[in-house]
Amino acid sequence: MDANVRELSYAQAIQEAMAIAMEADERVFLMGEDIGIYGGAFQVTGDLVHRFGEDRVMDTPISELGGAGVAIGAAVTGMRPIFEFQFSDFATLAMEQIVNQAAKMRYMLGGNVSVPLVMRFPAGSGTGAAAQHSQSLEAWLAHVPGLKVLQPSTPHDAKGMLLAAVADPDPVMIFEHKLLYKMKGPVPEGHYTVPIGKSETRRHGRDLTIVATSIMVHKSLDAAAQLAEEGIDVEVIDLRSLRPMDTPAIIESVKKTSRLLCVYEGVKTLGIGAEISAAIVESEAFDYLDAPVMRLGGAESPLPYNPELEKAAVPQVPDIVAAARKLVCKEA
Amino acid sequence: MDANVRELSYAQAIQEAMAIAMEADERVFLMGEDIGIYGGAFQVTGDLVHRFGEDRVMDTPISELGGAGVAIGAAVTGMRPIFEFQFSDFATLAMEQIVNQAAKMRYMLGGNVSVPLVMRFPAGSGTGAAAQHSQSLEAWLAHVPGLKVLQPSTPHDAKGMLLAAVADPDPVMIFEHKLLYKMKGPVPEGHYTVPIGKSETRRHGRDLTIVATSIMVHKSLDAAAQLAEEGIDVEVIDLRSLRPMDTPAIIESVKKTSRLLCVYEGVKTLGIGAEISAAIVESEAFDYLDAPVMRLGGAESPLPYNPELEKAAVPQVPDIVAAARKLVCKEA
Amino acid sequence: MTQPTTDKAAAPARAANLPDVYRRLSTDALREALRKMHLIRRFEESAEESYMRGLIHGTMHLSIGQEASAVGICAPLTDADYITSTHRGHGHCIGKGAEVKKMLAEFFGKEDGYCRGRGGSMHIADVGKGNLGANGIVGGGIPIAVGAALSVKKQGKDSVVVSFFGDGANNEGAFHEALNMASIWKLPVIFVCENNGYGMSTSTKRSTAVPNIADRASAYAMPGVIVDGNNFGAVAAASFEACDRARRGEGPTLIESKTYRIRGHSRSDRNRYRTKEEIEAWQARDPIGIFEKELTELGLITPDEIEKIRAEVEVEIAEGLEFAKASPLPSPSDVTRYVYTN
Amino acid sequence: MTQPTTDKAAAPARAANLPDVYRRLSTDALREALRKMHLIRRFEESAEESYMRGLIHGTMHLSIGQEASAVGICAPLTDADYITSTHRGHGHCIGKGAEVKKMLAEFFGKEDGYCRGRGGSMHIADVGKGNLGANGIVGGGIPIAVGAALSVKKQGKDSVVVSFFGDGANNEGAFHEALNMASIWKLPVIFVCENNGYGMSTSTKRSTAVPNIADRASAYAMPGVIVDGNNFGAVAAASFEACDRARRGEGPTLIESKTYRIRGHSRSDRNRYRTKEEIEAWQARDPIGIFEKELTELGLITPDEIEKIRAEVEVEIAEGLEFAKASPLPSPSDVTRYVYTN
Ligand SMILES: Cc1ncc(C[n+]2csc(CCOP(=O)(O)OP(=O)(O)O)c2C)c(N)n1
Ligand SMILES: Cc1ncc(C[n+]2csc(CCOP(=O)(O)OP(=O)(O)O)c2C)c(N)n1
Ligand SMILES: [Mg+2]
Ligand SMILES: [Mg+2]
Repeated sequence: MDANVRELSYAQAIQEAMAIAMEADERVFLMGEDIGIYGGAFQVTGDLVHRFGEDRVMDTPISELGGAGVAIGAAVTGMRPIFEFQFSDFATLAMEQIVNQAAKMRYMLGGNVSVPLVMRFPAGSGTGAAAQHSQSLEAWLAHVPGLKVLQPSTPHDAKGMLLAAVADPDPVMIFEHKLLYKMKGPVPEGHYTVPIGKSETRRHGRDLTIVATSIMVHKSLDAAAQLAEEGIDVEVIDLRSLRPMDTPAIIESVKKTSRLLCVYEGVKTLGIGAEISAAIVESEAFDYLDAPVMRLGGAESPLPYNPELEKAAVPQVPDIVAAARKLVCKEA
Repeated sequence: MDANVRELSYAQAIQEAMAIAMEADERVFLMGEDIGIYGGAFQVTGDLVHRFGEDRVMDTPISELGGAGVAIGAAVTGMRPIFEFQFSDFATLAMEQIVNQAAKMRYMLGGNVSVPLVMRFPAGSGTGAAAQHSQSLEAWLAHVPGLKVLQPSTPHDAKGMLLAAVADPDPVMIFEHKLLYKMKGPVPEGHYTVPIGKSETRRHGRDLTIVATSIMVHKSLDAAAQLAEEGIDVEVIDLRSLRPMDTPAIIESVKKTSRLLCVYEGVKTLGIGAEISAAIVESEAFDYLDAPVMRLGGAESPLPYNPELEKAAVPQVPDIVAAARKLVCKEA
Repeated sequence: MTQPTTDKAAAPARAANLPDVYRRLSTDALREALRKMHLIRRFEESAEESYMRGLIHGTMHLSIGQEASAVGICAPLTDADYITSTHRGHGHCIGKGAEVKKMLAEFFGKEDGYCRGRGGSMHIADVGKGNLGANGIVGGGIPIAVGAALSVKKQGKDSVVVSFFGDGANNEGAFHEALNMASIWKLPVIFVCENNGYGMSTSTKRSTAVPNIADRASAYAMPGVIVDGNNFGAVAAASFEACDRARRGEGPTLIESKTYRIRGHSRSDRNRYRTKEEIEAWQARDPIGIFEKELTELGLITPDEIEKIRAEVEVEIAEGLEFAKASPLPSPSDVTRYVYTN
Repeated sequence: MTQPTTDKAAAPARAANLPDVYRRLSTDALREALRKMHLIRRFEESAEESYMRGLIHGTMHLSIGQEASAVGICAPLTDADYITSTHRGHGHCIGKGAEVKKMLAEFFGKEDGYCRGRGGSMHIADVGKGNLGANGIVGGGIPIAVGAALSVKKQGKDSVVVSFFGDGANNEGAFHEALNMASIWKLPVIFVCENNGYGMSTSTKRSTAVPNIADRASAYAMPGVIVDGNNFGAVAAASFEACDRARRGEGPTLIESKTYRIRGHSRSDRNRYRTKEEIEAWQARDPIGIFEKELTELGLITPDEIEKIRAEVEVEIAEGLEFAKASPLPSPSDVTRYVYTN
């Protein structure tokens, strides 16, 4: 960290990244519902429309499928759109364009085009918005070759990964947890990138590796602090990039700790933790495991409205602490 | 098997199931593109329109999102629609209705409705239809609480599972591999059901458990026959039901064989094998594992058109044989 | 039970210059409509207050200013008819006959709520009265309504289905696909676009290629009717006509009800996209005031009777709040309950 | 490179009673159009033959009978203009200037194919000529075309974009959303619905609420033009007009080109949904025959010249097949190549 590092919120960091990208490259523009004068449902685009005008901060009609297709068409013909879904849940309307077109176009055309497209997905629960506005669908997209899928957990990474995504020639999908938008953290000024495909170890430890995504990184760090008091030394890896996934880093960590816990908010079954677990078990790290790989994921239910039910539907710090304890005791 | 068992193709078995369901219950009807006079893109509905009329074998416009919504609306108001997607790839257009509405309606409404809906998805590669007509997207839907997801591998199960699905009060998604449609097998006459949530052990063995889905069951059985000649005794479990998943049966098998290989056609990363692996590793079976759980899934690419590339993109018998050998040798 | 009373017999006894639609509704039914409009208004105001006091979480979308539209459309409907509603669905829910106490209990996240606290404002539903639910997905309810209408037709009932949606929803593919299917299959469904001028911050002028949503009806070969959505009588008249058409088996109608939401889009709206003058101009056309004036002028209600309605509504809301507060919370251990039927 | 020659100067020298559109195309350009129509026809016939001989796998959708539509629409286009195409896209591809040898190599699944054997018939594309690709998803290319038009506008180019699609596609939500956006943003895009009467087995009468697809243009405040899709001149005239409008910045046009596919929908079609009489009636209106007759009558071509075109086309196809056969197969180990750019 140098002198040019300020405290920004996660939303501000993303906004700054978009501004920098638009300043640097006039091919970059923003599309989405109510991202102009309204500033976006979560105020991520904020006042950018005043700075860059309506042509570069384009409000779209409520047409997610068509809007996604427009972004793809613009991307393959020389522009660099950044498309905001108002809620990631609405990506369900655009899966055709994202998965059949954006992800596959380069391949189907034998490498003759690239699709330099960035899509942003405000995701996750915790706002009382119930089942259709709280999903974590990143695992779907991480299942799709042709896409790159990111889940930054800090303002620093939110900015750096967005700038990496804009520079990337292929479609990059970024899942942003709504509860992180107001979280503050150090963010360097100016242009920098956080590499796609690299995890970050947020805490070093010897007894147990936790691989967490998005907001669960913070919950896992809280849990790790509690566990430290009990003498359990946890390593916390922030996965950050789901596709490609930084398997080597996790393998190294597990070789050291011999225990692995995956913590994620998406539905447990076939959520990202399933892949982490399977990939590690398949690797050389298997021989180092002293306990089963465990997963803490979202409940096998839609997200409920009632706040206590809603909390019960996703892993909380005490759940992580309990799981970690259980894992560490396994062998002892 | 009794006297009333005939050899039917997988497509015929499904057709018979639909006819039985429509005969028995006038609430049951079929919807889909070109399922009437055309008989369906894969001739699954065949001549049913002549038997039941256009009102019960309804051709829809090419409107997958709207069509799915219509089926849902009919289901919650007293009908029992069976909706055919012409190719499972087109479900990308209807994910909103399937995932936000059908899967969640009962929950969001506090249990005050049920959505007795069946959807059929012709899936998989091998027909040279390239990237947008060859996908295996069952893992997406298996990630969604509120849905039940089936993948029958034989004519017998295709009929029995469809009849179970029609009788089920909740939305049931059935993935049918296109290459299986012409496969023949014994099918009892009349009404019977194959329970949702139960796997079937297709071959018993001591050295290795293979859990396979859909067409991979047959490839795995072929591989098992080859391996038997080498003295490797393979157990082959046909998963059949992805959500709910028959984890207990797999655990029992792994306790016996100590080795697990998952074989599936969907993209390897976050495909159904990821869940099988993670669920087993998390279970008591972990302590019985003598080798890493391995997965053979689809390539990390869209499905290519060229037939040799297309074959290279999904597991083939020799791949299964090689993986099994490797696994069995691991410890020895 | 709210069955509309359509006593044609009683009508001639009333003023001869009665607007046509009034002849299809008894004086009691008209007063009931006014009561519902007041109930919606006060319901939303008190829900808003509870929200600000932290008793309700999440977000909510208020329909204050749109009450005539909801109640007018529901005027011809019985419990055997269905509706699908939207994120801005409180008015539709009450219009279709829901009890406010169960709605408030839902907003409070309680077990006695319509959705047992699982749905909240955005999924409020009263299936018993034929309300298949609000919807968090813009346009999401439109094809479902068409499916319900298909059911009705298949089952040989003479019910109708109303699909409420906003102007913003008319640019969703679901709108297009659903209207086309309803038309080719001549289904008994009424598409009601409550055009309040904006989809969130985006005016219809900026989002929609045609000046009126009803202009799109011709693309589906169905009548497209524009009504003053702040005038109960005008809305109800259009609804009766569309219902008659639907019940006669002649197929769907698209009604565009021009109205305005006085509040912001949701709790987080900073109201940057419209002027105070515009809001005030619409406030001056308050649907409740307009309806009260009309009923009074026609001699169908007295100021005292209006006062009585207001007072009753206050009691109903107050009792509803008590009920909601007293209702038990769901147990967190029940989080996966109601996912499947069995 | 196929740049249309629009020699207004040359026109007066030709017959004075020339149809208007012919004045915008030189005699050479008209002959080139005829050549392309022949090329499409023979290309598809020989692809079909190769398919039946097992040299091509998968499926294919032939546009035989629709050649005037593809070539007529492309008549005003240059390599700087874009198209998006459909599963029935061979004609569009050739119309936009593709080389048949690379198309055949693609169908044969070879490395020299336009898509290096990864795409096949359903994803045939010639990006260098502005063809952004056929599409396996009905309606999938329509929003992409709108995006390309947005690019063109943002980049200040005067290119236009043509989006081809079928009558069946007009009931997809993507159609609706795309046309609306193109209209509100006044983008230089031309929506070309090739209405061949059926989406697979489903007639437009059974699938679509309005008799003409062009009737839907009014829902997007754009011109809706119906042309005889089997008449090159009529199609080209509509295309010129729509291109002019687009280049003037006046926004999109919807052209409905009424035509017919003579072959089945795809290789698996048992043709149960239409009559022999219907097919024969359309065969009698063969677009190539109509165009040859017109050119001959106008004195713009002689029978010998037509024969020469046919012979050249035969050679081109034959050479193309040789090229395709000789081209190397992709290596199975390259299966994950071209997924990502780097
Ligand atoms: C598919 C989808 N896209 C976007 C949203 C976010 N959103 C909620 S309400 C709304 C505006 C809807 O406008 P309109 O249909 O006119 O209804 P109104 O709010 O004016 O009643 C938007 C964009 C959503 N809920 N669903
Ligand atoms: C989204 C989608 N739904 C269904 C299909 C299957 N399908 C392929 S072509 C076709 C018919 C298309 O009809 P139309 O748009 O009229 O084009 P045509 O085949 O007549 O040229 C159908 C249903 C598809 N490819 N994509
Ligand atoms: Mg609105
Ligand atoms: Mg067609």
